[in-house]
Amino acid sequence: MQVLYFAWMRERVGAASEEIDPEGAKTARELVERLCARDERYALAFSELASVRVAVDQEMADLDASIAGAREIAFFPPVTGG
Amino acid sequence: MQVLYFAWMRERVGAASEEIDPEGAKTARELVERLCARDERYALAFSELASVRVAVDQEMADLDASIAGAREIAFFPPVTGG
Amino acid sequence: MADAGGIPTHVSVQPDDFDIGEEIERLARGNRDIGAVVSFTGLVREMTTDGEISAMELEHWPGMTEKALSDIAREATARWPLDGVRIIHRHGKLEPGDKIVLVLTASRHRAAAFEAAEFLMDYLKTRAPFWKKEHSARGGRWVDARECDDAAADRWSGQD
Amino acid sequence: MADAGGIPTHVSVQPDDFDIGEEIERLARGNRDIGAVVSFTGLVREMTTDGEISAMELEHWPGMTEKALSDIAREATARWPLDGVRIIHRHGKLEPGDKIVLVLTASRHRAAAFEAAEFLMDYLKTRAPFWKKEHSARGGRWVDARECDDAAADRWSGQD
Repeated sequence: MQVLYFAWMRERVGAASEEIDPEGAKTARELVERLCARDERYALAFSELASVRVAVDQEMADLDASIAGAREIAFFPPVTGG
Repeated sequence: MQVLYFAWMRERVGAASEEIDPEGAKTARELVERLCARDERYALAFSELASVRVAVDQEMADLDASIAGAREIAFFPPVTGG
Repeated sequence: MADAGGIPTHVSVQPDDFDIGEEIERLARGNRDIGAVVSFTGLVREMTTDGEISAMELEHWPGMTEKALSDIAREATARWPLDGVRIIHRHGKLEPGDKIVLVLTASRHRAAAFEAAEFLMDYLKTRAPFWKKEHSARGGRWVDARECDDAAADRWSGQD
Repeated sequence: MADAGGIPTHVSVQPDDFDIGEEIERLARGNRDIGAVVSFTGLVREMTTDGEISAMELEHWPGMTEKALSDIAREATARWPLDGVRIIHRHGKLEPGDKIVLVLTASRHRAAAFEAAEFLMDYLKTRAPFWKKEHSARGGRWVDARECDDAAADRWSGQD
């Protein structure tokens, strides 16, 4: 699945998007756990997990929402536009 | 004293301003009474007295406020700007 | 350009049209602490409760109107943390679609800019010496003051 | 130009600056029933809580941002009797004094235009996928979301 990162999460991961094998992760939270185990960059990007926002196929979702069948998961900090 | 009229009051009186002898009127209400007795035009202009606004020397005032020593009395309907 | 406690306030009563974009640029220019500018533009509506109008005439009280607008602007700067206020009110004969009034408020914060602009409009509607006459096929008709405008202005009097 | 129940709504996400006056004229043109246009312009402030900045970078989510802005605009037209909505949000690198965002609302009545513009700004601040990074002598710093913006957006959720 395609995973997107924005703002300081993008900077910490070092990529705006990447193709990720979810390795059987059923929720966004499980996906985050697998990523953090994989590389220090992810551990740094997700260190403030309480403030991380998730969108599954461009719909806002909860960290514990299912990601089964999703094509795109986006992770980002709270928005600061306007 | 100088008396000013605006909007439909100006049209009914037939003048935007005029020099008026207050004939001893002590309040705006007494001035109105003297004017109405003087000519039908004034009776028509002041027929909706409850909605007439008064300014004495460019300060909003009550019909029963004193006009002693005033140089200018303005009569006008409720404003409708903006 | 008047100065209300150091805050640039500028009021105009004029027959001529105005350029909203230019007015906003002018208000914000030179002060890079302004984060928010709110504008209100009032336009002549073709359809009124009494049918279609062909023109609107705006009478005002020369010599008094600018003072009233300045008082209203000063009151806004005293109530909200503003960095600038601009009021333009036209008089004379206008046509449907023409601009009547412009109110601009500049502030660091959007809530102050919004509230002050609403306040200014509510007070303009009830305190500035302007009177509107609508012209239609049936002749001229002075616009009645609306009670809901009084109610809107009253909501500010309990504050502070 | 999208159409929300017959009401012209138009959103843009662009790096380029915009002309506020022209946008207002365009929104009001051709509809002589519009009596009120409210605009909100957001500008880059030089002074922030962390000191003076030299530039601001606005990141967004291409492909998602316009959809989010259209959703927000549609929600406003469903809540208030509007005759038009226009949103422009810039992205890329901006400098102090530059415009960031423009929200326009047109209506017959001023209260609807004011409320809808405030609503749109509150929702833009909390729901549109933009992220600000401030650049100063000390380097770059991502702007934190403000809790008062969330509180401002929340005030609309009890209504209607």
